Amino acid sequence: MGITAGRAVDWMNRFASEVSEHRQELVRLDTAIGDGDHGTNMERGMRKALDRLGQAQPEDPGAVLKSVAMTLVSSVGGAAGPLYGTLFLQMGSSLAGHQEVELPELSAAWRKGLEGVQARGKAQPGDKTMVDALTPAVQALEEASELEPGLQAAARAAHDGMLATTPLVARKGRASYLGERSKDHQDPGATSTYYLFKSAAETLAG
Amino acid sequence: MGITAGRAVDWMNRFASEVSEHRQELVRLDTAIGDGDHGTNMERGMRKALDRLGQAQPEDPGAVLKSVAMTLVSSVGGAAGPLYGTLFLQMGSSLAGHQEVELPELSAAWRKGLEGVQARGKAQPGDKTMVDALTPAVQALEEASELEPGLQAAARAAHDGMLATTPLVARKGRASYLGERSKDHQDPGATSTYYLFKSAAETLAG
Amino acid sequence: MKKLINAPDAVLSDALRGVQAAHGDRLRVSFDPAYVVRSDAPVQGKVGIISGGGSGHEPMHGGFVGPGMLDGACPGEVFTSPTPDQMIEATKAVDGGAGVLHVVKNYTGDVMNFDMAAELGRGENIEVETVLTNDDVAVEDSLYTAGRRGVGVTVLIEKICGGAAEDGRSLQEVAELGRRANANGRSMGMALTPCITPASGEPSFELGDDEVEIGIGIHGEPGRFREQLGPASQVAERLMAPILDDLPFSSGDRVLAFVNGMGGTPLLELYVMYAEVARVAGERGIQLERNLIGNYITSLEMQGCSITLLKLDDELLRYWDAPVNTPALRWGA
Amino acid sequence: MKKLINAPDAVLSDALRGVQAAHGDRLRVSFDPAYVVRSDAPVQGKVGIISGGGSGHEPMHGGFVGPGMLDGACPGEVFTSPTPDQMIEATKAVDGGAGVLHVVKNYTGDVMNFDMAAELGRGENIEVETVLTNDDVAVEDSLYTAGRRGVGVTVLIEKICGGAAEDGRSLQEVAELGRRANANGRSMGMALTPCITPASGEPSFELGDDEVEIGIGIHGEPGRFREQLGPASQVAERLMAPILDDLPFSSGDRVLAFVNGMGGTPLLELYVMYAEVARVAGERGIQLERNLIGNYITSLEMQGCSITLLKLDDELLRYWDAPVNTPALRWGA
Ligand SMILES: Nc1ncnc2c1ncn2[C@@H]1O[C@H](COP(=O)(O)OP(=O)(O)O)[C@@H](O)[C@H]1O
Ligand SMILES: Nc1ncnc2c1ncn2[C@@H]1O[C@H](COP(=O)(O)OP(=O)(O)O)[C@@H](O)[C@H]1O
Ligand SMILES: [Mg+2]
Ligand SMILES: [Mg+2]
Ligand SMILES: [Mg+2]
Ligand SMILES: [Mg+2]
Repeated sequence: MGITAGRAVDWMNRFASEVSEHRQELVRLDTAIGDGDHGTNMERGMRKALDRLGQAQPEDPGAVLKSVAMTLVSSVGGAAGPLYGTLFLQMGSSLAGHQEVELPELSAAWRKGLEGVQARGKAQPGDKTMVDALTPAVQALEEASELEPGLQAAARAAHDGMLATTPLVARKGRASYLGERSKDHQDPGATSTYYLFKSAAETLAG
Repeated sequence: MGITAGRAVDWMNRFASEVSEHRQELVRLDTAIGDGDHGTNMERGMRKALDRLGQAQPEDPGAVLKSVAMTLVSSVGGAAGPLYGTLFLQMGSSLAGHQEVELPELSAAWRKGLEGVQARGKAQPGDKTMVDALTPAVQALEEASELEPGLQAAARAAHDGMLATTPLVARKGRASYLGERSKDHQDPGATSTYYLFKSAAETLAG
Repeated sequence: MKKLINAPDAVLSDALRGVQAAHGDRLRVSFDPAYVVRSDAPVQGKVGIISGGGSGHEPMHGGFVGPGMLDGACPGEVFTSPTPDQMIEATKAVDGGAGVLHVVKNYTGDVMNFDMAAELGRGENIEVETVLTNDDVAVEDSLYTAGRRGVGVTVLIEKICGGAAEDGRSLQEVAELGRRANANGRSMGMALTPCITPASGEPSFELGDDEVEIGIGIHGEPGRFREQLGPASQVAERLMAPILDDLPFSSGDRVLAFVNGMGGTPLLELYVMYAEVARVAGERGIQLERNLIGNYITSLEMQGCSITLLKLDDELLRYWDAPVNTPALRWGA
Repeated sequence: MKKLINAPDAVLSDALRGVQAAHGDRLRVSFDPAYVVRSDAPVQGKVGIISGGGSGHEPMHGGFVGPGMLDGACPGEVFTSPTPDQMIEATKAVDGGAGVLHVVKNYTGDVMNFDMAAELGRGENIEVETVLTNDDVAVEDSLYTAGRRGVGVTVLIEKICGGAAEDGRSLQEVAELGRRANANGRSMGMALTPCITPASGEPSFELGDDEVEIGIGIHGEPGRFREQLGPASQVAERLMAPILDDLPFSSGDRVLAFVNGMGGTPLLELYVMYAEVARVAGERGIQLERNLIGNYITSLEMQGCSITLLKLDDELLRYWDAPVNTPALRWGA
């Protein structure tokens, strides 16, 4: 059985919970090398996204992600609003028309999402951004042959990618203003991206 | 031998040193129930007063005090400027014409000075101001029959008057804004007035 | 203590150098004695208006010197009233033959120094009138105390009297107007943090992490009491209640509301406060006809605010609205 | 955290209520999406100008809405850029048929949100031009990074473009003028203290008792490095050197000097700083033709300042001097 709209909603619910639970952590990470709003912004956005999902009840997974995308774009602001908005918008478009989504469609959608994020933000891997968690995770999913282990591998890869941002000097986003001082801090956006993959692994398969 | 102009200058020198040495104490007392500038203001004023005395070299004690008065009025500001200015101005006028000053002239001058302070500031004893140190000290001097013990009695009385301000509720000056909260703090102006009498006892007699 | 200064005892003269460099086209700066007058002073036939007070309350008073407001200002050392010679020189510099008004905030030091200036200045043959401001309802008013402090209403009075003087009104009329504005104005302030004077280097009082000081003045002096910080709505009610009770203001009154920052509070928060002030006033049927929001009478870097309400009549309103052209307050010019 | 607010997530809407209550006669406030436009918007035939950015920088941008400056402003959450729908609605509200200029500070979030607004807004048939401000010399400029931040010059550009738009200049001309001003402007900032956002409740960085943070931006982010606090003269030299080297400014240049407070620094200290800025400029033969001193682009209650120098030409000067009538900047009107 593939991923239904209900599953997609579960995913978003779980992601919202993770963000909410780790709000302080995300704020703290963003205070160190940014402006301290990443946790608050993502929490506000995901709360509104769930509200809207509850009202609109989209019929397929693509529509779920598009609805979330639109809400994030219009309520998060900052860098994360357009980036997560673009990610979900591209994923949603890629999945359009599929009532149930299988691994190949899902990894294609993630790839589109990643491309969207990079088109929007111009970040390369190694720039110390969410791209550093996204890139290896999407790759892991593409290399998988089954959904459940694929999602788990993706979550692990996102986790590794997130940790790997710590020693980097930021070249994109607000942390880049710190130059060398951005070293030795984990990137907040890569951290929230890890929670997105973790939530996926816990909700989308099985 | 009575008090000469040179003695009066010694007195002012000593007073300036006392104020300077106790600047932080006066600031701290004024921070608690005022605006924290009493020590700084008195120090600035007395430094300038000494400068001016050095240049003008007044010929009698009255002229010394008048010179100090004028400098204090034009450089201290706040409440202390006019009050100490008036004190010294009245004392100076009272002593006008005397090359050497004996106890009777001195206590008369102090009385005039105290009256001037009260005319200027409208404070009564018990209002938690410099008047609380001045009043008993002047009285002690008036009751004395010799200069040296008289000045020492005056310094002791000023000291007691200063300590007695602690439990009082202020009714005049900035401390009065605190109402009941002005209790349990020693008045800064009464404290500097004690140093004035202490300096007198140490320089004017003997 | 961390401050953008060169040395504690150079703050006043350094700041005056800055004023001269920045506003030399419109202000004339004297360093000794220290005062600032508008560059075209004295304006012949116009009542001159000066004020003065300790430094650390900027933009008051120097920032209010210019056409339509003050002719001159005498800055003292930080939180220390200026001295009589500053006042005399400034008075002479702005006297255009129609007399000079002294706007004096009711503090012992300010009052005594201005008194001495008036005494010493009698020989100068300049007619001087004094308006004493004492709008702070945090302080009990009594014959046996120093009385209420002059705070926020001072700014409004300087503007209103300035407008009247520019309009050619006589010294008596300008003074009467100032006294009426003072009688119609009430203020109350609070602090979230203390301030630190350059000379002392120490906080003016200590406050707990969730405490506020209610009934503060503008010299970093402690207030009447402290309490838990509540939401802005509650702070506004706390400050408005004694103001509204004291005058009393009543339904239908037209009022100028002045939400003043103590220096370190973001403008964002002052607008939050203004929303609450407008709400409380609205609940009493009081119409906020005009407003002023910002840092105008400050206590160095103190965080907090004060609220001033001024009951308006047609004349007060007219002179409030009149053109003004100073570094800190400007409209219609 | 001690703030005059009702709740962290209500700050923006509460402050907007305050703006509406205070300036309802001259500004129109929309709460959802959040934006503020001048009450006579759209002005037919005039280029509309909007800007936007996170809240916490007040008076920027809402305080600059009015004749002669911005037609509209979009406030985001504190330190968070606003969203595309705010920008689209504000753009529509100020379009008088001559196109709309977006003044965008160069931050990843601001740029991306304004980009999305432009994309999504293409269907609206409104001609939009963008001026990106990036004057902060504390940040290295490189193709491979996010580039320099937009700071102090933004205020000056909004004023100058506003003057040109009021003068009937075309969208292209107004945009070109804005870009020229940006190319001619350089800034550098420093902090004595961090700030605390309502949402996080924690200081944005930690500083020792005698340390300052050099090269800060306006979002409470740490700067490039920290060092011992020296006298104001040294701080001014520290900030001026990279500014003067970067453009470079040279003897005989006519310059606008903007000494900006970060929100919590007393005006007294800003004037001390201005005296030093004037001295350093004078030593290089640079003429400070105009100045602006005060809290105009802030970081909540942060103590510190930034210096902006803008090289003037006749046209920039003319539009700087042109009348402006906004809550925070007003002259000639
Ligand atoms: N150009 C970019 N490309 C990809 N991700 C980026 C880019 N700029 C910033 N980010 C991500 O956004 C995160 C910060 O998001 P957030 O704090 O919400 O926005 P802001 O920086 O505007 O306050 C960073 O940790 C980083 O992962
Ligand atoms: N009306 C008054 N009469 C006599 N002494 C007064 C009066 N008001 C204030 N003082 C004295 O002045 C002292 C404060 O002086 P100072 O701190 O220099 O002035 P300010 O209060 O203006 O800052 C008080 O401690 C008190 O002793
Ligand atoms: Mg952030
Ligand atoms: Mg004092
Ligand atoms: Mg004082
Ligand atoms: Mg942000």
